[in-house]
Amino acid sequence: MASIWEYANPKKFIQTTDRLLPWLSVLSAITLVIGLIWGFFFTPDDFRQGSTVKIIYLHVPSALMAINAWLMMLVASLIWIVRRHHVSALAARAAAPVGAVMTVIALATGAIWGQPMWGTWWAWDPRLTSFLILFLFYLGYMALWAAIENDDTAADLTSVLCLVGSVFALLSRYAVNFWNQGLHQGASLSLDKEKNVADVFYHPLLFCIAGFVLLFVALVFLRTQTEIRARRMRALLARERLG
Amino acid sequence: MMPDLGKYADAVLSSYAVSIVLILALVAFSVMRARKVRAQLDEVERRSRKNG
Amino acid sequence: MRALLIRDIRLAVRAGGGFGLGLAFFLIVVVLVPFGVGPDSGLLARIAPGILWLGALLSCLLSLDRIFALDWEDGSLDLLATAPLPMEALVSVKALAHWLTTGVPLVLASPLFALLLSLPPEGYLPLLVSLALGTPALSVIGTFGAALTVGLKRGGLLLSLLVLPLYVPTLIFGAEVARRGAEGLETAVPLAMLAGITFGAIALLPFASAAVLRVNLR
Amino acid sequence: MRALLIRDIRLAVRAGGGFGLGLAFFLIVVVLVPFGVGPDSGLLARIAPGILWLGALLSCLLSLDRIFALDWEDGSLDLLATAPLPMEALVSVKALAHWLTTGVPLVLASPLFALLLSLPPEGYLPLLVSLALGTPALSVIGTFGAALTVGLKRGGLLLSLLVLPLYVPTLIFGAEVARRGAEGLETAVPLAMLAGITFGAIALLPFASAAVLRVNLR
Amino acid sequence: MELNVTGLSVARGGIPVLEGLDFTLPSGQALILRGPNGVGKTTVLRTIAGLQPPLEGHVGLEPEAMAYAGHADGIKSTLTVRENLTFWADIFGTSGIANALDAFDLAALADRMAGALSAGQKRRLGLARMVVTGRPVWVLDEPTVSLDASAVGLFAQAVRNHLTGGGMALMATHIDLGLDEARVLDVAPYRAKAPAHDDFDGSFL
Amino acid sequence: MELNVTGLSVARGGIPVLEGLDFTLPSGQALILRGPNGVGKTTVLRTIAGLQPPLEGHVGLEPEAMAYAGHADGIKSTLTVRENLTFWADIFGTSGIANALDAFDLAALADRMAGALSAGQKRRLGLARMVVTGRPVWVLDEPTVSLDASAVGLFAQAVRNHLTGGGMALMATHIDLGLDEARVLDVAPYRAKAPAHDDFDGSFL
Ligand code: HEM
Ligand SMILES: Nc1ncnc2c1ncn2[C@@H]1O[C@H](COP(=O)(O)OP(=O)(O)OP(=O)(O)O)[C@@H](O)[C@H]1O
Ligand SMILES: Nc1ncnc2c1ncn2[C@@H]1O[C@H](COP(=O)(O)OP(=O)(O)OP(=O)(O)O)[C@@H](O)[C@H]1O
Ligand SMILES: [Mg+2]
Ligand SMILES: [Mg+2]
Repeated sequence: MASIWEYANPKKFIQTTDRLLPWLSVLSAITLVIGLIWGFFFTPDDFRQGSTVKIIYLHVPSALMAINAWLMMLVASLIWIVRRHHVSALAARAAAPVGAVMTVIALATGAIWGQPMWGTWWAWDPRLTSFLILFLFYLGYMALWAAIENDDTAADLTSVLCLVGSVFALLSRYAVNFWNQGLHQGASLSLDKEKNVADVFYHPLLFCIAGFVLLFVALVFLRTQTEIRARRMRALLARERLG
Repeated sequence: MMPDLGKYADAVLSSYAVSIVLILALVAFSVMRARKVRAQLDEVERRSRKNG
Repeated sequence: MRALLIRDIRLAVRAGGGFGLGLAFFLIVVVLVPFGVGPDSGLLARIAPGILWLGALLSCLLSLDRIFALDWEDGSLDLLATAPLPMEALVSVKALAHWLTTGVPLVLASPLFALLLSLPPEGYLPLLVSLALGTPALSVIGTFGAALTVGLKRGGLLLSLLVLPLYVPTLIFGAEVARRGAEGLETAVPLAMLAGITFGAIALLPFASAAVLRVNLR
Repeated sequence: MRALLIRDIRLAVRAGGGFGLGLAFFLIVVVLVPFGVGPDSGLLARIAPGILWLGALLSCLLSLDRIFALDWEDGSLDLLATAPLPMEALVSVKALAHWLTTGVPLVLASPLFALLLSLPPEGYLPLLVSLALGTPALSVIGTFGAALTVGLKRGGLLLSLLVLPLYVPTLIFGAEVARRGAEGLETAVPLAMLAGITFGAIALLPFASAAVLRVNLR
Repeated sequence: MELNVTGLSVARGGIPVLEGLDFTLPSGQALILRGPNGVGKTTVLRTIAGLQPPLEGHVGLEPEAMAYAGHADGIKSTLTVRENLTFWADIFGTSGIANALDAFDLAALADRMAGALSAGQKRRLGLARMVVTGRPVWVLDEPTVSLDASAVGLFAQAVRNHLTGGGMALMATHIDLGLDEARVLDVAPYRAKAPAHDDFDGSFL
Repeated sequence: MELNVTGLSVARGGIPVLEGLDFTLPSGQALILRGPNGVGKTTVLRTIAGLQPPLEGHVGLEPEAMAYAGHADGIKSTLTVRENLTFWADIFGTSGIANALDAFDLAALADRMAGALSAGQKRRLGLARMVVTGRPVWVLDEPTVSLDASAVGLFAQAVRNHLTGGGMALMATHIDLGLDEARVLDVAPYRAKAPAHDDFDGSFL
């Protein structure tokens, strides 16, 4: 087995992902459909929250992916800074919009959920708030990518922003917690304490989470390919100028 | 077949609608851009192979 | 004139998305307010209309210096001054471009931000109307300020200083409309005043701006 | 380094009074708030600490793009980069100069503005302390943002978009201190946090800023 | 049509720099202003182009007849060369930038961002703008700065075409423009004398 | 001490412009780069001055030995001439701006705001900065732009003094610098050829 850094070569990366992509997309589609249909049609209502629990099948996975996408960008940025593999920088760039959309979904579903549960669309609950902040970080990150034309410069700057941003995102999380004690559920997927979501809700939820993860990976592969091609195209066009 | 969602029907349905629309939009956009860039790149490749 | 308009909008968009940024700034101001004054949604609801108007005003303010400064620095303004289009047309087009790239997005996005500040439902329409009616005034007045401070290196701060007082009437009536609407009161009077201010500004200020600009260019 | 500091301050003062303007902007924001949210002084008193902190933050924000943009445009930054002083020193001096020309005046003037928003008497000291402790962080973080956006023509808006989220923790704890103080509550914890953030930022961020600046200059 | 400048005195920053400048520039001719640094060439050109008021005397033609190109030549670095030129063509209501482009052979660079041009290429773009203005009088301040020999040739050719088309050209420079037929006027003799000390006629000098 | 440039390739905006540049500049000598507009002189100078990384090859001396003066010469228009120079003197830890001032006879203008200088006067100020840096290698991009004859003379004299002091000067220009003893290098032959088509490696060719 050769080192994984081989896949940092654009050509190799595109070849490999080209082979993987079909399977990934089909798989993610299937799991998503199963999870959502199961969750939507074949789960009982919660005694307290009524039918709104069904929202959890979109809300939690998207929320998780919103966070994980940022983590993935963080790792990719580190790789770029340390090993200067263009692919990882481009992967970070490709992941950002996906993460942003996930954040929006978590926010939207949450807001819709809040209406019946808390009687309000939006409350400055710590978790909600920190998600809003996360969304702002996504916005800034993408804006910076968009604003700089030299690709390597953009990669360097955005990765530093990603590092610093992560630190401040954590800070904000604590700050927000300190600032306002919220009404939001605590994390129940955490392994340390026994889960507070009954299995009937739990199993389809796992499917949905798996589906979202697969979807994320597939999208990132696809979009990274696109970024690579776009960049090669820019290079070729530039080359034509030398003629 | 359609489960009875009780008084929360609109909440549940709208959240499903919103999420699915967003996801589909993201996927559609990514795929379309992928197609476009691929085509453009092939075009450029041909050109630049033709003349040096 | 159309050429100028198109070029200005194009420049705004090219320069790292002129559109999006104004919005983002608005969003961020709105988000920061609760951090400042605390999460109590009742309190937020009460100050929501005012804060939203302030946010719109500030994010409009932040993009004012773009209106002339860039053209001044690279000499375009000198050339435009000798070009065959009246100074009044020039400043009007500039103001229009600014409104299209800043004001309109703000208006369209405001309901979303109102949500964050838990504005009562009956407040949305008045808010939208007042912003739609008020932002053109902000752009026109801002253009006047920009014309005043053209040529002062990084006049940005001075600019905001000169403009903000001029914004006061617009802000008062605009926020009044929004606030009364949120409390379900009668809004006809402030609305009329707001409309008056806007149309007055659009009708008269361009002449002032043009005059000032002429002075600044020689 | 002293030379750079002196020159930056001198430039700030010459360029239409860097000092005054930040203050004036602060003042105007504070003045506009009552127009926005209405004159009820009970309400104002409640939101005063938050608004004061926001005003300080915004008027600090507005002067961020001066930090590097001017030196970039006229090529000084290139020359400073090859000059015999480490990039870290450069950015630190820049941040210091910015704080001296913006932060310090804000702190000193804040009690005056607190008066306008009828802040309860016991709130003054905490407000002063929190601002004095918090504004350096604002300058340092802002310098990082400025280094990120150097060379982007009129990066101003993008700059604020990038910086504001970074300001959130500082704002929360700062405003918390001020608010609690105004309500006569215990302020030790948030104060400690604020101090932590400030010193952390001062200690670490200059390296990030220097790295980013190096990238932007090549 | 000709440009009559009579008794022109110009000031810069409130200080008179040149006095009593007289010359006429008939159509189809070019005039080159020369003089040491800081004597006031740029000021004269800006005054004639109507960018600042004269202290005394007057300029024969309206600013509407002039096209001015100075040290900063109004180029947007985020627009392509073509977009830049097209914009000015639209503003001045002239049609077609094609001949402007190949007059300074910018055709190859037409779709390049103006920010991505070298010093000389930028300069050529700035000069190409003169062609699209379609104005009879070109007022050029140090037009050939950082142009190479061949580009200077292009410039001279462009000016000649403009002159044969009945245009006029007024230029300030320190270096050779390749326009040997052009008349040269040294402005040094017109240096403003320090005004007499005792005339307190409101002008505070 | 001498400047050895070996196999230097430079790129601008991601595109290689010049390749395989080799030259040595012994102390006490001056080298003038020539070449048509857009060939890459500015890029080379910026690379040698350490303002951008080379694509390949390397430059003998550290950036700490160089002083660069380009098209934008870092002048603050709201500071006086003296303040501008003093600032740079302090930054570079040299003492005294007096000789810099009269090397480009700016003494008369010393207390004028730099913004109130004519094009040539500004340029002279920019060049005077070179003197105060006290760096051995001067890297000058089109130094005599908009200087009049006498000012060019001053410049040549200043460079000669620098050389006799064991310094070096590397310059790019299109016009005469009045330095006939300087070696001239035409960079046109080093134009970069389009790179091989198929290396789809990390650097995307
Ligand atoms: C805009 C509003 C909201 C946002 C941004 C939001 C965000 C989040 C986040 C980040 C998680 C964590 C996922 C995890 O770590 O497990 C989560 C989980 C959850 N949220 Fe929300 N939420 C919002 C509103 C709501 C509302 C209104 C409800 C229902 C009352 C709700 C119920 C839940 C539940 C039940 C979980 C799963 C708890 C767990 O197992 O972790 N959320 N949400
Ligand atoms: N803003 C200003 N305020 C005061 N004096 C100024 C100002 N700008 C220029 N001057 C002075 O006015 C005189 C004329 O300047 P001008 O630019 O016209 O000279 P010039 O002939 O163009 O010189 P150059 O050949 O160097 O371009 C100069 O002595 C200059 O110092
Ligand atoms: N930002 C950029 N992006 C892409 N290409 C650029 C950029 N800046 C310059 N170029 C190109 O790089 C080449 C070299 O530019 P450079 O400024 O080094 O030329 P030069 O020899 O200095 O020309 P001049 O004599 O006109 O100053 C030019 O063809 C120019 O078009
Ligand atoms: Mg001049
Ligand atoms: Mg050059």
